[in-house]
Amino acid sequence: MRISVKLFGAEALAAGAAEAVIDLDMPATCAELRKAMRAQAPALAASLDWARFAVNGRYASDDEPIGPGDELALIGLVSGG
Amino acid sequence: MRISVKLFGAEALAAGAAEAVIDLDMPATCAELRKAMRAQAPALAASLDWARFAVNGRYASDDEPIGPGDELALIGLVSGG
Amino acid sequence: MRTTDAIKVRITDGPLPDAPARNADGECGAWVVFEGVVRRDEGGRAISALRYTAYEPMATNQLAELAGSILNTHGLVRVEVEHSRGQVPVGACSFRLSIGSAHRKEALAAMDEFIDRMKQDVPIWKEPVWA
Amino acid sequence: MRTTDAIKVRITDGPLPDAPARNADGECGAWVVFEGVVRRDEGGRAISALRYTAYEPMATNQLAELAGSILNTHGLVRVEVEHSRGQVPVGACSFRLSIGSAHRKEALAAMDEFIDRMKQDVPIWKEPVWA
Repeated sequence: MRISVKLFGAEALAAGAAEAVIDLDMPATCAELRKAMRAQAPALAASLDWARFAVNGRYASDDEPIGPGDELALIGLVSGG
Repeated sequence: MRISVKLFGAEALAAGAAEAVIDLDMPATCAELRKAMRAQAPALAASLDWARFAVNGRYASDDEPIGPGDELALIGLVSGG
Repeated sequence: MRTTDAIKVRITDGPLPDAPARNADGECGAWVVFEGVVRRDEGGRAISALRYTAYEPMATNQLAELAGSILNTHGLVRVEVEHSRGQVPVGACSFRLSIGSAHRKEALAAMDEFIDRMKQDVPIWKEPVWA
Repeated sequence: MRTTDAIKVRITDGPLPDAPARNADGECGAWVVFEGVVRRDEGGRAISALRYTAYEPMATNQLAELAGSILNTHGLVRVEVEHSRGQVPVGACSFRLSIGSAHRKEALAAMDEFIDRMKQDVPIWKEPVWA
């Protein structure tokens, strides 16, 4: 299915968009999302080596499951303050 | 001659006065003043082991000369802030 | 805004207003306040403002979680956080962290740790608006 | 009051007024402000106020000298010091140190050093007014 991953800061700039639209079979894990994004969003390759995912507004480890309806975001370097 | 040494905080409490009046031949040094105060102001004995003198509003070492007209103060533990 | 007796977190549109009046009940002997102010250049190039983006509600939740963690670890009395989103001009305040504590040392250590962890974990981003 | 562009020192009768408006020229990226507030007890016993005595002009001169030393050592942009004399009730502010700097780390280190040295060297004393 098609899912949307929110992008911010340098990742939004690199992708030229505030979200990445990715094809991924659900349910899946964050690790599978990361792999699918590497293949489908090459502009984000550098960030995908280390950036964290947030699932429903909380940081998620790579083995965390994701399903339809989850809000997904790729969080690279933040710069608040 | 009679000189006056300003007192504050614990030293003023110990002496029961805002100044100590001391007989001392001028010119003298802070070390001589300390010695004279030990003899003439026994209530201040504990502080005189370590408290600093200020001469004309600046901390003075024990070899610093003092003369008539200098403003003298004995500065013990301060407690600002 | 997320509030308990001890913790306040607020993300505000545009520059932060002046520091709010603080509780004067005499419980805190020390208040340490950090204010981040927009500087007039970024990497040597003049800017007119910074523009902040926050991923909400995650940003507020992360700030509140961090405030709670710092409050407990350092034994503080109050932790109040304010952060801007949107545009903040040069010279204006975009971030304020106010820590109330019985004594000074723990407040200073807590402030340093809070800001380090915020800059790692709180999903807020800034971009320059060139002059 | 002793003032240069970078340093301000002021001893005020009674509680300090709210923090003065600060220069917003965008030179300082970080302001760190410490406020000492009168707590409602002293050694477990309730007080209604603290009464401060300053040996002047030595106190102001020492504060200014300390501010200059800290400014230079830590490479700061502004150091502003306010201290009360006379009576300051519980919950009111008796001491404010405001440090403006390009970045945060040096401002926090400077604040800690300033207060340690002030508590050693500046001829100001406090005594409790029991409740």
